[in-house]
Amino acid sequence: MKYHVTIDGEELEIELVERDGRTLAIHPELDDGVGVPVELVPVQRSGSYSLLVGDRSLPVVATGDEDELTLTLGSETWNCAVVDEREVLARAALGPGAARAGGGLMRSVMPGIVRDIRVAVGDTVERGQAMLILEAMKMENEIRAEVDGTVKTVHVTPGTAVAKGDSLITLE
Amino acid sequence: MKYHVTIDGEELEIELVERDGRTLAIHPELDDGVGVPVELVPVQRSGSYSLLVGDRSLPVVATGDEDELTLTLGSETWNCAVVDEREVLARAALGPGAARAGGGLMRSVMPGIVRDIRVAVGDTVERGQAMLILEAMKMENEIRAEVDGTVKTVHVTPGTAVAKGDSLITLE
Amino acid sequence: MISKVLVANRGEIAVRVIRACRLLGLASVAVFSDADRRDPHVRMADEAIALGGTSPADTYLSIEKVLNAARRTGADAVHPGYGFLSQSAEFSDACAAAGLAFVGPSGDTMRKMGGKIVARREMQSAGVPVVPGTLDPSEDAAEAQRVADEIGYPVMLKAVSGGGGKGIRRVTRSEDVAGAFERAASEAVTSFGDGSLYVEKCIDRPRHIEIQVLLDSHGNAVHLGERECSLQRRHQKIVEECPSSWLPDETRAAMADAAVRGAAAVGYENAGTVEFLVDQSGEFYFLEMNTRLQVEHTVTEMVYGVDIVAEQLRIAGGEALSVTQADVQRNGHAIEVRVCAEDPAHGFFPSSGRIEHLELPGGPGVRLDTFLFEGQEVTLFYDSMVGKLICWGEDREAALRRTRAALREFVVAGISTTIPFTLRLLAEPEIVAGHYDTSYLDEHMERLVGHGAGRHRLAAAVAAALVHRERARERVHRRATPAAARGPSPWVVHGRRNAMGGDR
Amino acid sequence: MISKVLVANRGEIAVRVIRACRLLGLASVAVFSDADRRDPHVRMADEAIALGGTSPADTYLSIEKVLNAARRTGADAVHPGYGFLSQSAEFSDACAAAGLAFVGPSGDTMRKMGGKIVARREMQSAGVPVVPGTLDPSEDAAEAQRVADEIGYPVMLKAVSGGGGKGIRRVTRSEDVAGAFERAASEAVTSFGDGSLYVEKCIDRPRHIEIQVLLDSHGNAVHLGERECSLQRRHQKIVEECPSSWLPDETRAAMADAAVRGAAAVGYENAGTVEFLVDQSGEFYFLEMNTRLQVEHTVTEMVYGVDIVAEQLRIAGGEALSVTQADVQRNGHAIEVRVCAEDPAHGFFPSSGRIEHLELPGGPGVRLDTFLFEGQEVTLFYDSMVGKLICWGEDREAALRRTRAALREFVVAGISTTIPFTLRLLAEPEIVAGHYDTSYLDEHMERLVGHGAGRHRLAAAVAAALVHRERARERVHRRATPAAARGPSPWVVHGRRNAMGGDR
Repeated sequence: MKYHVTIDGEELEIELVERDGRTLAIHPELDDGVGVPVELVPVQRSGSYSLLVGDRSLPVVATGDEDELTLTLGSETWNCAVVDEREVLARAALGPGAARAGGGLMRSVMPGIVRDIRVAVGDTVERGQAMLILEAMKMENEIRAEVDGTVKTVHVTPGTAVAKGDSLITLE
Repeated sequence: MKYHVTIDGEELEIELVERDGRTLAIHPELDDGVGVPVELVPVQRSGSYSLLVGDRSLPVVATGDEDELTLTLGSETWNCAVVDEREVLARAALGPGAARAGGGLMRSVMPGIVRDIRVAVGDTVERGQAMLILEAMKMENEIRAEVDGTVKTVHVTPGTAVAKGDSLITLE
Repeated sequence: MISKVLVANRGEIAVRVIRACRLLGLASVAVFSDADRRDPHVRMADEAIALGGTSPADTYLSIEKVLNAARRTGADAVHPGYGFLSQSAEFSDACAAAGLAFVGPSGDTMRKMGGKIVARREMQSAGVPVVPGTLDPSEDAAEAQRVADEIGYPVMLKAVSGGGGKGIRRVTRSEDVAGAFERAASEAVTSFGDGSLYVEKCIDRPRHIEIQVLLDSHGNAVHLGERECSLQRRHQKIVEECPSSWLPDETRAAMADAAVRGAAAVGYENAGTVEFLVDQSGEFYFLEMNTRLQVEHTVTEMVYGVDIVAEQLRIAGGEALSVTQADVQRNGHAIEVRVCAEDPAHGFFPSSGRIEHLELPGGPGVRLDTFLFEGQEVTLFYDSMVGKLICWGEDREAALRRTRAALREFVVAGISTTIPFTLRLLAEPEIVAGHYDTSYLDEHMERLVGHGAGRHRLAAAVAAALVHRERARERVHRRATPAAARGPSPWVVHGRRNAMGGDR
Repeated sequence: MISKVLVANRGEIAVRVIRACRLLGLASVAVFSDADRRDPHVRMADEAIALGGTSPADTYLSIEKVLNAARRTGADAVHPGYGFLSQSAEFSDACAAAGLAFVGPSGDTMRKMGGKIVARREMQSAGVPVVPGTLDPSEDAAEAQRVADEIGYPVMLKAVSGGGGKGIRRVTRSEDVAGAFERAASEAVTSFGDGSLYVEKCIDRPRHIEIQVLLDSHGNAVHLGERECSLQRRHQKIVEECPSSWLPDETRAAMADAAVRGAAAVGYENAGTVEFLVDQSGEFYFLEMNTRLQVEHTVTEMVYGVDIVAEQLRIAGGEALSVTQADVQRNGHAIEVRVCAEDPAHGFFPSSGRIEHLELPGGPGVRLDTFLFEGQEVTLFYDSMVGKLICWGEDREAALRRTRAALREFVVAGISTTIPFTLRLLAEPEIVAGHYDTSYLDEHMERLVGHGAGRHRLAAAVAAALVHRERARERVHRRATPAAARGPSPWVVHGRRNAMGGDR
């Protein structure tokens, strides 16, 4: 089975095959694409695993659901979107369309309280410009534009308590 | 509701009552029997709690099932058998009888392998006399008689692998 | 002598104080907000009192509630930790009035040394060099701008009652004073209940070096050398070390002398820290005095072998210091890393959530001061620091290597932390060489917040595919089987397989 | 110079060696039995090789399998830890023959010093005092009895290849020799593959005090003072401290001198420990030499600030010691507590099972060397020691207080451990005063294995009632509600309640 793993903005195709009761992982950068025996053993209910890739040993912690995993390996954390071949085919059958929305929508990366809004609908903003002040943990944090654009919608008002992932401002 | 807690061989009767949304524990040695507010808050899924008895704070870890709990408080571990009033009444309704068996039955307190048996059926043994050698963790451990008596049954033979709680020898 | 200490704080520092109480055989009382009911300081203390409420103002900042808890439990001393009421002269006075030993200086001393402006005057008159700047608070932005124009840019705007990097802004141009003043004052009101600010000249590329002092009521005064805290982000210390990687011996001696002299001049009693800026030429300037225990006291403890919190409790109980200046010997090197619930990849935004998985480092030279536990909900109510890792080595290189090794062992899943960021930071050649000043982090931040070398990226992708496969199989299995007939999950089976069989 | 170290061991000592590899920037290779696949040493090492099998003989004792793993991974050094192959001269030779640096002495040196009888002869000729006894192994019980009758009772029967308290018996009467011989020989065969025993005179109420030595290939030899290990149960060390609570300075100096002289006389290279019995008058007798790293090396590390495992790796790589005798200074006091999966209330029977809950101590002066994790299955395949707690203090009293405080923080649920027992032991007035010898534990065992003061008995009963009520309610709730409609369990609700709301 082939797995499409989107990690750090790049999509990698990993194939897992069973041979003689072991799992081999196939990818061009793994042993020249011949395949390497891999083993993932659950250690704790809380999502920790021991991973062997060939003889290499790595402690892994996986949180999140199976499609959107957060993996911690050797102190680095990666967000991985995973789909397998079957799921890709199933989605293709549903037709194209709702691929990935987003674009100019800025979401809150943490819960907090909106203290000040520095832009209004119709304003032109440059990448890096402060648009909003969000307070959390006793610090005031400036939320800056991630792209150049025009403010299309402001989803919050000063005093709004936002959760992680809530929409703040849409640019276009 | 009253709870009968057998702890360290002694039975204590603890009454828990709800008053103004709080739980009071009543026992003659707690605040002269007037009752003390108690609060048990779960901390971790693994069975750890924070207990307040009045203002006294104690970390508690509870393992086992609700009738036979193992409690760790302040580095001491206690085995507690608990029944509540309702259960006592229900059992009484079933009539007396199967109270507590046991007596001269010696069970293994750990898994291991029986290496040697020093007694035979019919032998008279004194309290403290070595009856059996059990090997575990590279050590040979002597299993000694807990009471004076006569060997009625030997449940194992040399080489038997026993689990914790398995019957070893019955005395009478 | 004291016998029961109320700890008017939370988090790792409350745990730290309870540990010192246990060392000295003193009983401890915890207080807690509704959000902290399950926290380690509550579970570790001998007694625990609910303050009721969750906001700092309703709980750890409420002098009335804290004193009521002390009265109710019969505590005879109060340790304020750091933050919260630790620098409140009013609280120190209120404890004294209630007959409680306050573990810190008197209200009068705090007013002299805690208020930054007054402290500057006091130190100047004790012959300690200070940073050029105003000797009066600026009431509004316009006045601050006038003063700043006079001193010359860049300048610092600082909260008179500030600390911990809050209520502080660097300003390089006259026209930016107004905006910076507003934000710093607003932060200062939120954090310290006092929005007044003062203006100070910026020292160019300084080192932040501080001297730990201990003074008892018997006239004994001891310094425990210096700590270097130049690795700062937004004036918030991130990594501290003892000794400094760079400080010349004569400067160290002169600074220690000035610190003890300054503290003695104002009749300071208990543990305190005198902070200095040291410029490239080795000139040092008094910055402020922290009239409380500091977060980074740990590195000094590792190197000097003195339990600073235990000394604080001894002093508060009227005992003499357990050590003299001749007793305290520097031994090796220690580094402290602050572990914060923040996401460096997103501007160090505070990260909240449940601790899904936790692994703590250990072994030789590794000390951990934390209150994290698996299943804990990290909230945004309080400071984002969730723990401190302190590593000792026979020299700076060994301490750095230990720290990096221990950071690799330290796994916190469920929230973002600064662990990976710090690991990259401590591998920077300039940091390893000890060539850095307070501007280092701001100048090199961009490189440090990325993913680094991405050594394990492919392995992470393989792991993701394997976890996906495992969970998909489990889901299918769960759907296909009624709950009662369902076998145990794979990890339980694996565990059982490992348990004792008779097949040895 | 070496670059990749295969760690031929498991448990806490494998973790310890991997940490030293990281400190020195060396790659590490773990090997593991089927039962240990999930253990920390496997997860921490850079590479890991399955040995296949579970019994020690099939895995960690298999020279062939271990060397194959080294070959496969390109390791250039092998650290044997303690136990298993660490004292096998054959293994040391095999490593050398395979071109691997063995982290320990050569096979020849081991044969001289590892075999207890030969070592006694070697030491005698180097002028080191030895315990009176046989200089040849006793082939059978009858011969041992004859020798013992000659020396006079009490005597010790000891395995020639023994260590760690196994294969050793004290015999007080001639008629008991046969039975004791049989059991000790059988244990020795199981544990060391060699059932030969020797006979030694019992020293009356001795202290067990040992000297740590380090010798490199450049002719440098350093001692790191002594460790006292007199708290023993069945000749198994339970608590160790550095320095000794009692040793006179002249005796210490004479013992250190004898240890270095003896080790140098046999051309010893790497870390080793020379064990002595010291009688009440201060006379000392060579007991045996441990030609490997010892469990209790940690207390020496805490007090002397030397990483002994890192020195071992340096020596094995042909480097010189990083310290000279003049460099190493004693600083404070350290105590090690061995935490064993044993049930003191049932004769210290090994306890196996799943670790249901785990809380680790921390803070100043606390070091933890363990491989425990929540969810781990503790099996009976290997040694029962699951971790070591080491605490430092500026003096013995502070170290003892820290140890007791840390033991109170150390919670292991699911198996029985020796933690409560050790806590009671370290509160004994005689132990606090430092008045004890190797007979202490046996003489006072009965008092120590009970429940102690039972301070929390009533609270435990209250907790039991509350847990019973909570679980009964949950059960009823679960029965009454279909799974999908069921609300979250109380602890989840509590957690959520603590998470961020907007109500700050």
